[in-house]
Amino acid sequence: MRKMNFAQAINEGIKNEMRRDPNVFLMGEDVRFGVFGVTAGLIDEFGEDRVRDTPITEEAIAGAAVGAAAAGSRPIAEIMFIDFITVAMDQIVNQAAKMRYMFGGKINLPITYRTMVGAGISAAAQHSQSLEAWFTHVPGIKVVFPSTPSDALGLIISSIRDDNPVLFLEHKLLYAMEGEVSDTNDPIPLGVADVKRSGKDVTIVATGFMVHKALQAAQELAKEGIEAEVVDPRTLFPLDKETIYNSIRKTHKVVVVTEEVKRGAWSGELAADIAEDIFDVLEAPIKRIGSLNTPIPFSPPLEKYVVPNEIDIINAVKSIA
Amino acid sequence: MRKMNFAQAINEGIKNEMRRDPNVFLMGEDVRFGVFGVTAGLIDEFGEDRVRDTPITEEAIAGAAVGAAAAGSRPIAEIMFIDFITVAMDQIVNQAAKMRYMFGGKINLPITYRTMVGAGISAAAQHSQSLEAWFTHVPGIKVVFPSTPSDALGLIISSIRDDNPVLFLEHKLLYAMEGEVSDTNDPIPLGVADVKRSGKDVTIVATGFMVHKALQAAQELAKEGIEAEVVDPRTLFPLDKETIYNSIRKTHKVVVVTEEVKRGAWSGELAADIAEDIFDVLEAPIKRIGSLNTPIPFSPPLEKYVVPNEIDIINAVKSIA
Amino acid sequence: MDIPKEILLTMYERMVRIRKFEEKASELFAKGVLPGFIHTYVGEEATAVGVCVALRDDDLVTSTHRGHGHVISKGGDPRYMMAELYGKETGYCKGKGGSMHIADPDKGMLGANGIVGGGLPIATGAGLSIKLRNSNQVVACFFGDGASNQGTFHESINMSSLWKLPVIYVCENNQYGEFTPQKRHQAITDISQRATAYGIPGITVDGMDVVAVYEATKEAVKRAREGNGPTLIEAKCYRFHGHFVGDPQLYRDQAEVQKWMERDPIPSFEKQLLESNVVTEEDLRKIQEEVQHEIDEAVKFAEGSPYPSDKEALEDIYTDLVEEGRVR
Amino acid sequence: MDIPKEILLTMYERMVRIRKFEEKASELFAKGVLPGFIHTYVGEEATAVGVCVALRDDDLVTSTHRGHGHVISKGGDPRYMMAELYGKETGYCKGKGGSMHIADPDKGMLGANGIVGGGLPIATGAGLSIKLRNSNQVVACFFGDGASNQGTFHESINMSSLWKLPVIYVCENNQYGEFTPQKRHQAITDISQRATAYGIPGITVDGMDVVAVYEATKEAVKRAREGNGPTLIEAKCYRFHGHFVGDPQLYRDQAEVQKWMERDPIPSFEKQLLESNVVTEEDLRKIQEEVQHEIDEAVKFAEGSPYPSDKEALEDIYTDLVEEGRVR
Ligand SMILES: Cc1ncc(C[n+]2csc(CCOP(=O)(O)OP(=O)(O)O)c2C)c(N)n1
Ligand SMILES: Cc1ncc(C[n+]2csc(CCOP(=O)(O)OP(=O)(O)O)c2C)c(N)n1
Ligand SMILES: [Mg+2]
Ligand SMILES: [Mg+2]
Repeated sequence: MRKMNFAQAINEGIKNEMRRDPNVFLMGEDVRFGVFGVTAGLIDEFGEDRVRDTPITEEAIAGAAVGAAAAGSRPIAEIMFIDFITVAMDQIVNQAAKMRYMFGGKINLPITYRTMVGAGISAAAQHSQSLEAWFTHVPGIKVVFPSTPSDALGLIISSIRDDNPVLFLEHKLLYAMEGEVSDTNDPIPLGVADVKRSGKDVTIVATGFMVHKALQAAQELAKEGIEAEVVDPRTLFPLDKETIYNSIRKTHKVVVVTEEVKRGAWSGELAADIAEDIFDVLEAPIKRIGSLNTPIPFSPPLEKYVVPNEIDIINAVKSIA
Repeated sequence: MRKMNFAQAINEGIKNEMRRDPNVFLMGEDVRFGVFGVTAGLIDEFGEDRVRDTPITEEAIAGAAVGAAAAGSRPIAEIMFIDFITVAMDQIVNQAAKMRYMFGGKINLPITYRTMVGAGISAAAQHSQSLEAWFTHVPGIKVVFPSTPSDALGLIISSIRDDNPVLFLEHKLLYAMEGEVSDTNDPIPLGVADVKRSGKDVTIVATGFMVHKALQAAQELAKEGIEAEVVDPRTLFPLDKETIYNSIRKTHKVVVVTEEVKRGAWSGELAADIAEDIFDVLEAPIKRIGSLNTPIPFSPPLEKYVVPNEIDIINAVKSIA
Repeated sequence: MDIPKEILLTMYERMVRIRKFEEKASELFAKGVLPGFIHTYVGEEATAVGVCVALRDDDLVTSTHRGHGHVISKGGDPRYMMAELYGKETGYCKGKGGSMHIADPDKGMLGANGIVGGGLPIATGAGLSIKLRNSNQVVACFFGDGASNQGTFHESINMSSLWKLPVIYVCENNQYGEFTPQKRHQAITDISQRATAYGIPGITVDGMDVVAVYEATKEAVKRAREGNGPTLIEAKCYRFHGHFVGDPQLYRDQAEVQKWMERDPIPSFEKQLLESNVVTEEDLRKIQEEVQHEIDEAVKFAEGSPYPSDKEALEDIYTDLVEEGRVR
Repeated sequence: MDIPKEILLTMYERMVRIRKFEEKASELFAKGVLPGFIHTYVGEEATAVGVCVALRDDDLVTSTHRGHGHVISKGGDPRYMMAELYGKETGYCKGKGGSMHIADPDKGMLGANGIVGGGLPIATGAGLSIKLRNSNQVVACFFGDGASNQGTFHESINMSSLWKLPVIYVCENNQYGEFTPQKRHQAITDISQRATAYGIPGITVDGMDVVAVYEATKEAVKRAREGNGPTLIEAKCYRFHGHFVGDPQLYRDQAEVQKWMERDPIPSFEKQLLESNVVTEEDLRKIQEEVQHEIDEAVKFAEGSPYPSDKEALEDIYTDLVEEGRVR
């Protein structure tokens, strides 16, 4: 096992796939340098053609990925902040995700859309969103959301190898996080959740950066004798419901934690599925934690107030434990 | 009371507001004729300036509405099919919805975005979507979804008078539906649900065109002695949870029916809220009905198969009744 | 005309095939046989055919909501097209796409598109892939005058010109975007002048003249294949029918339509062919008859084909996952 | 220069105010006092000031992520700006917007914008409202060279030219979009030539020369107010600092930066003013001192102001609804 940070793990995964398959290429705004340095250095090995700086035109980037994939390449297209994906929705939602179906299966679109999500750096309302729920609502695209360097490495590799459009989410507060990763760049299959902590009293399902808040909360709760199981789905679609449901079958209680604005969040979809599929095993209301229903404010104390934290999780668990 | 169809009711509401307030104007692609004739004839009374055909540039339309509202007008902007809103998301989500907040309350944006949703006419994957869930996830915008001519009239008037951005959804299969409407063009406040049928055994919450499927199902169920209460929220945000919850407190059972692709649908948000807020009154799993998790197929039998119908609702009710 | 006879005949045949296909489809639609809606290419045949005949078989095209003409021009089979319009299992897209989404990747046809302007970034990306894979293909990207105002037009051609991608952007200026005449959707007359904004050649060509379109495309293809980047070709043409079948056309005079119909690209081309003694009237009649037969057969093929089964609805979303069906 | 002295002095003062504001903000940011990130306008002062001084007070502007210069040019108050950068309750946006979202509607400033190209449709819509309300205002719409490739540029100017809206599109061509030089994001040199695509006048002006920018804007404003529609003005300029404070600037030579710095718009303008005997060195020093004092006061104001209370986070989303807070 090697140690590297989350950003380096993604860089390593991309490098691995670009070495392995000459059809893989990377494009995006200033990818030669890379936001937070994620893609830095790749240009030295692979050159300007395959590590391609684009104009600031996200719809063209997203759409060029569709066309390139349709013509035989395997693009990795970066949309710098997920907030900017708003200008590229048609190409991702109406073209990339639907083409295979509309064409009766006549085409494969192996595209990896990488983008950065999340609050926490006072980047305000247009640079801090978590919009994953939009995409889990769109048949035809997969949604991947790693929380550790090891998962990031294994999942970026699988995403690039996948023959379908994949939206790969990177939380900006995770980039600097260090961790051990596979020496042999092993892929982690999409659709397999990871139990990040075992416990018997309550299940906490958390995604992305919130996995770490959930683990912190679990540690605190353990001091008070409550053993929380923390499940990280890792991919929001395909979703490993069995691992999640099995945990709830054991604990009978669940708290779902995501950083999204709570109203309309992906966490609601999961909670709704639980309430439909395994209602009978539930012994308490399904708690959901998300950001308050506001745009993300700039001012540090307000941003802190709006985004969920470990205390919210602890309180939620206690309210049903 | 007068009789008119759903399309005429919207036309009437727009006309009413354009007469009442010279700052109200309408713009969109070929609005002088109007898709399905909804806005037909308005140009004769109000002229080309206030009934304004635009180029086919939805992002500019959506953004021009933002600028016009910021400068003192009250635009009604039409995005012909909600599928095309994908090219206008930035202006709606990042600008219209967030500007007031980002600017500390310094600006009001009285904008009504009208758009058409839904399947049912073999218009295929890029002209048949129901994407309301995306917008209920965005703080700063209201989402209105009428199911009858009377509601359409009262709600379009309130939407235009509202000082906030409102997304007004029109289901294409409803346009031809006839019904009685207020003689005096009375507004219906946003955020007030309507119990479309009373019942004691189960609550069916349904939206848009699905309200009518739910009513049909309820009629069938009544023959078998099951009395379903059908609640139409009419506005998805603000949402009248009290009316919905009170119904469930009475029936202890709920089925949520929307036409959206089920995964990630607005119906999940509602189900999750129910499972969190009034878990204790529930006596059965929360059932959810939506379209299958596919793009909408063109072929009539396939489209029929994918979109929910009254039999699905009946089966869902029976499974918990 | 120093164009080989074989090519001229292919042009003629494909133009006739488009015309007859569209007339049949309109008739069937008007009768209520076909579901959805249909945008016909009648009147614009010279544009698609002139462009596509200048391409190699392995070259690519992207298309629009008005895509039938592009499919046929690239060599598509009317049987699978017609079956698709019927929503039948034997259609190009197994009935899942319909008129607005016909694709024939084997023939380089990357799909019609229901989103106005949606094809431009896709064509651009296909051009990028060609360049990266060094495959020496080119892409022709069709779009309308209305689409030339969409943001995708601008972003795509900027990207293409910057990277010198092998793409030919073909603007079918049929004078209207839906019900809106060009002068009410843009303040310019020649869309080709937009090429200036990207530092690439832009030319306006008579879209009713298949040979003129062909020649202009040849030139652009040469440029593209030699690595000199994209060209913007504006083909001035006219759609003889409504925006969709059933459109009452309240927005235009019949006189205007008549004027353009006098320049119908098919009889004009016939005249050219006959005057230059390339073919006889007999040859032309034979082609017409053959094509008519083919279209009639296509209808029979479509009518005789089954609808897709319900489970088809759940397939082809992903390469590796099949959704759950009705039983929840 | 037949520009009234009063106007010349306003220009000078605002340019100095921008420079000193940005230098102070950079210093505070580097020290870790300010949260978020900051894009400074240092070096580009002549562009915003030249444009805004040619406007009336009730005219409107839209801005970009690099908005401080636009706010000051339109008469904004450095105290509320600085407080906003600190995230304080007394800031322009009560601390909810921050550097990238400062707005001052009372001064006609419709807001900075975190989305590259996001301001163009908004300016266009403001122009439409002006036309509909017959209010005889104009709108100046600022955006960068990078933004000139966005779809919104194209859609907005097309719409504006079609409807002859009173908008002046001001492209601040500071040679870079983030870390990418112009020649690697578009295949043209003069962005003004894009005006051709819309049939409107396009001019390139020296963005380091406040008087030149002012004169060009005056002309465009006149055109706009007389109902003759939009103009595209490209101001060639340069950002002296990094894309954001802290940017290591690996993408450009210091020599290039030096070359442009020799044309620093503030000393050049001082020289012009002195040579034409409009002012004395003493006058200029006085302005500089006053502005410096003002900026120092702005910092004190910001530092002395409280942070917004938690409940502020829940307000201003809607005019009539307040969200629920932490207690669920
Ligand atoms: C993004 C989008 N906006 C609007 C429409 C509705 N629509 C379909 S075709 C059309 C007109 C397109 O005009 P043009 O590009 O000139 O093509 P033509 O129909 O003339 O071939 C419109 C507005 C659409 N399909 N997609
Ligand atoms: C839609 C969008 N894409 C990307 C970004 C990230 N970004 C912020 S500023 C910038 C460069 C903008 O360049 P230009 O328009 O020339 O303005 P300048 O920074 O030079 O003033 C980029 C890419 C963004 N904020 N919005
Ligand atoms: Mg057209
Ligand atoms: Mg720039």
